[in-house]
Amino acid sequence: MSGPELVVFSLLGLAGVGSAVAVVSGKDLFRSTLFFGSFLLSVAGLYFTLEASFVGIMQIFVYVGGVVVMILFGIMLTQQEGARLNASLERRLTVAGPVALLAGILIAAIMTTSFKTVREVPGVDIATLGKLFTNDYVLPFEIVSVLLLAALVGAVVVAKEREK
Amino acid sequence: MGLEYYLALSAIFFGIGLYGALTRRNAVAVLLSIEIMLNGATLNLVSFSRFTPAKSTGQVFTLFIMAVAAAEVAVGLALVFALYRAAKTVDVDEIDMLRG
Amino acid sequence: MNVDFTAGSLLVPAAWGLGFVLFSALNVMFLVWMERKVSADIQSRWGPMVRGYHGSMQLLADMVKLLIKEDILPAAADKKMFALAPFLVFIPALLALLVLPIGPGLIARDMGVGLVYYLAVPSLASIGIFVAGWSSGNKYSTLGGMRSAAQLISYEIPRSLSVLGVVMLAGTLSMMGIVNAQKSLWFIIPQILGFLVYYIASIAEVGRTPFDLPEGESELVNGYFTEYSGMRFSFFMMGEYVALLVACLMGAVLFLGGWRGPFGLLPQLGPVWLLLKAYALVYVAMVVRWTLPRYRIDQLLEISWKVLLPISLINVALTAAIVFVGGEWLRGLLG
Amino acid sequence: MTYAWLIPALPAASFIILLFLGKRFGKWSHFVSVGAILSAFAISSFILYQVIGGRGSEVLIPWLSIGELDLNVGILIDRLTAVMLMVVTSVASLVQIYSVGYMKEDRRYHWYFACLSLFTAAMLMLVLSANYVQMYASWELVGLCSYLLIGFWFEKKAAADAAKKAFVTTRIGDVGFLLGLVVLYYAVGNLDVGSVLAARLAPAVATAASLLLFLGAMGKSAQFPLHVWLPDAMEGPTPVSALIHAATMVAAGVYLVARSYPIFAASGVAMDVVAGIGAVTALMAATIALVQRDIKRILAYSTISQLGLMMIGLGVGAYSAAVFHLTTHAFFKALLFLGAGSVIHSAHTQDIFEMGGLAKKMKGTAFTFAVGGLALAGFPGLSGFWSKEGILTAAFVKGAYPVFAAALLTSLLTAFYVGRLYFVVFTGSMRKNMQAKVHESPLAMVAPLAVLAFPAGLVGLIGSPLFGNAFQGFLRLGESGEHVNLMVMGLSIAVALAGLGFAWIKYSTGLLPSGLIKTSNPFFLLLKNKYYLDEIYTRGLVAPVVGGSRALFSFDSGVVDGAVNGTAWLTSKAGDLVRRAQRGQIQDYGLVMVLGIIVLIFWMLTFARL
Repeated sequence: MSGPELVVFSLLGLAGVGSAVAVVSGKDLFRSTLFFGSFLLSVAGLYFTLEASFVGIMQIFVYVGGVVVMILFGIMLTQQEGARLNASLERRLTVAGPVALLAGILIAAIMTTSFKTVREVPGVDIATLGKLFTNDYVLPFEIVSVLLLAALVGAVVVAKEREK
Repeated sequence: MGLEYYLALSAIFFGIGLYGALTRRNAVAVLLSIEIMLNGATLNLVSFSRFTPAKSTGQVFTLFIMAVAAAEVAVGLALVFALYRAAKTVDVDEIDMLRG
Repeated sequence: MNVDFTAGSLLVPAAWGLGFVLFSALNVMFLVWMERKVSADIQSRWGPMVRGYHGSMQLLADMVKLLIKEDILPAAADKKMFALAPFLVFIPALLALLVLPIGPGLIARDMGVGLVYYLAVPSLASIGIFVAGWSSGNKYSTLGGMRSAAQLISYEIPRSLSVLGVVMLAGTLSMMGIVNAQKSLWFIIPQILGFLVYYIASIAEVGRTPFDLPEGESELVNGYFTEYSGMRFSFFMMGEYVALLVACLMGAVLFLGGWRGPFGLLPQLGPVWLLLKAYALVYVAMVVRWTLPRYRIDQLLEISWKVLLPISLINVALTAAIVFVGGEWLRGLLG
Repeated sequence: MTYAWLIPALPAASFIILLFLGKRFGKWSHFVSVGAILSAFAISSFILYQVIGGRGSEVLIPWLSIGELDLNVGILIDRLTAVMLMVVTSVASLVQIYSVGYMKEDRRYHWYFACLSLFTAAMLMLVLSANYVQMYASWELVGLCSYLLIGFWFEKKAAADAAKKAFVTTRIGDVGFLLGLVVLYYAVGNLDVGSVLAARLAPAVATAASLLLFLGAMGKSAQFPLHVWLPDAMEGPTPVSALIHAATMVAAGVYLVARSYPIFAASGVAMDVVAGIGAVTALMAATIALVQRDIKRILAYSTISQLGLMMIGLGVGAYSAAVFHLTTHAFFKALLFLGAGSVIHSAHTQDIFEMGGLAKKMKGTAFTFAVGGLALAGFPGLSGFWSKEGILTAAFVKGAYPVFAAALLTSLLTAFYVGRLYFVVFTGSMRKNMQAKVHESPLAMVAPLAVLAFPAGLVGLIGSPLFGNAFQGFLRLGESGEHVNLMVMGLSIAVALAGLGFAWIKYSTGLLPSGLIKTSNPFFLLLKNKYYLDEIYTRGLVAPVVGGSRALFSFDSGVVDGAVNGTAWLTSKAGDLVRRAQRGQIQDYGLVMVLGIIVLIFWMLTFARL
């Protein structure tokens, strides 16, 4: 990574990590969700630095524009006064230890592994992606579309108020 | 050498999300944390697609994961609504109807 | 990604950013004045006439008034969020200008996924609206915010689908590419259905009458910005007008040939043509606003799901059929 | 004669019908059961007619095959069967008719008739059995029915206890029966009645088998020392007592010995044991009967005593005389019991010394009771006289003088206690409190008495020398019975008259001072307490068994249950412990998963380095 790239990566990474920490530790759910939005935008930025602009755009389109708004709806509709958001300090510490250990192991493993990397894989254009979707991955593509339909119907059925 | 940085970052994201999923008491907050974990994973995939010859499969899968995540959030939120109606709370500590 | 932190390369984006801000500020001023005049015309009255020629300086006076007004912070408000919300509404609209092709080769950033960018970024305003409604600590505001978000989400779908036909005909997502593809035929002709859906959905997304439910005065006092006053209020105003302008500019780019004059006339006037086309669309929107009554929420959602969505799907299917059957002929036609 | 299966089938069908529909029939239930038993009676009569005509049959149907053991079921009809069928069906018919009046007020009316039908059916099946296993099954069924009927009024503790006592006591005999069957099976290889009786058994085997079978007979026929259940069985309804004593239950034991007579005859020891037990039983029961105050108990002991006489007859080889006595006894004992029932029904007491002078109000009952009593006492000319005569003669001729003496003494005592019973109950002055309530019983009760009086009085004639011992000749296929021994007959007449006369003097004339025998007399007390047999059983058998059971129970509840409960406790505690991990909190599971993943990664890094 060249210097400027490293700067951009560090800024986006710091923004992402900071947002993520805010998401999982904040006392206010609404703000957590907004921080989740900024986390997603940071990740989208990382996608752009990875020359995956379509994925980055979709990240904004689907995640920020769709999922976050949907979650905001969820918060609005299930909001409770004075509900505690966090587990007890004891529990948080209990969880933090193993999770930090796991992340540490992962990072150590990543850093000590030498990957067979190829520099400068040219960014794929959308046409190539589209061809992949409609040729190599047409079956998963169709399955995902069925899944989305099922989720649509299922969500409506589950969330619908039972008529007495 | 950039791949390791991205992978390490995704591992950190994953860990943060995991921590949140295990400590948050609100069902929606748990959902958020799980999404963070998912993003860690997808970042991983996209990084590999950028730095390894397996061309753009990672991006394709990231897009699949996004679609699945959107479906997951929709269904998850529907469940949260149903839960809220049934239990009048979304506190996962208080929702222990499965308790033996 | 090629990042370049040299002084020259940093200057260009800075210049673009400044240009966008100035451009939108000027246009907002003009649009507000225009709106007042159009409404007055429709209602058979004069409108502002005192300040400047035919009241053209009225908005400056209004600005001064808003700036010196007290900035009220509601006691129940979440102060940081309350302050943040206007920017969250204003900035996405502004960011959309990033992919606007102004003239041949004249574009801030010609992304390969430009069209998707345009579809994705302005919709982030819904989060700002949500934040504004929620942070006000007022149930009318919250309800207004939720309504607005629901409206935005539901109209995003037909809007996104409506431009698919354009993409199919142009064969690219790049905005520049789309303009280039309309060299000989504006897409409004083969994509009349898509255009209508896009236009209606855009008006709804911007939240203008007859789709201005989120701020319906008679039901929700003034929607999500009830509690806002002074400068913060003016930001919402600006955000709304910028969004309207951007929607119309993009409509012109996508369906009316962008900066191209009719029949290839006066190509030197590229940006002027674009602005003229956009203002034509804005004028229609204003006439619609002052002519039609407001819809009910159920009618609003019904129009989205039961009218616009099927139409846009039919449009996609028709376009796909045309492209599939007459690909050669079409390519010849489009040059 | 294949239709003979109808004889047990009809009452059995009646039982099933009443079992399921009895509640609906209610007070009309008896039509089903009486109809069934009368039909069975008619068929039995026809079969008797055919058997007299010289026909017999044995039908065997393979039933089941267990290894080497092939079991058949079937119907065996010979002369003994025909006679028994007549006795059972006729007595059962009359008892059932009588019950219609006697049980009228009972709220389990239909259930009573259902049990009675089943009882009769079981007895008929027993009599008709062509296979010992089949017979054993019927035998057990008879035991079950006696349990149900003796304990019919199970609300009364005494009735429930008596039922249990009868059941348990007879079970002791049943075990003997079963073991006897095992011995027979090993000796013969087959348990069909025909082939078992035809087999030539080694003397030792015959002795073992017959003694074991006799153990069963002792239980059912209330022979000493297994007789203790019978007096207690008086807790059942009186018609049931009549049925048990006359035709069904107790007759089963005698029938078993009579049916298996060839086996017994093959073993001198067995015959001596049978005769000896019979003598002891007869004498013991007669002496106890002398001092009893309860009308039904007196009759019960007389039954035991008479059964003892029958065993004597069988033991001394007077097979036909014994069966003859069984027949005559069935009639007059049924008559006596039904008469006693009639008395109890109207006097509402069972203590004879609370009665007196009942003959004035209950002429029919008194007369028929007198007939039955005289027959039992061996009054010359009546049926009991002739049948007892045959047994006495056989004993004397055979030279079994101790047995003969015991039988003769029994006859004397019998005549005395019968006289005592009759005179105390029916003659003399009536108690004040009795006068108002005593009345003659309804026709449904008196009519069977009247009907029964004829066979009770006269059935003996067919076996008397006057008719050439036709009955004995019929049973023994033409061979006539013992020749008349005038000396025995004279002795018999003398003891009967002496006993009756002494009773008359003692209880009717008042010539003897009333305090002649002190009630504190040890011999009197011994008799009154039935030789303390119940107490001996209680102390000697029941107490150790109960004590041992208690010890075993405490071992069971302490050690065995303790181990089981300990296991359960341990399991539940372990469950509590494990349950902590199963809190229903997904986040906890997630944490455990994280730990598991860490462990897995370490494992892979250390041992499975890729």
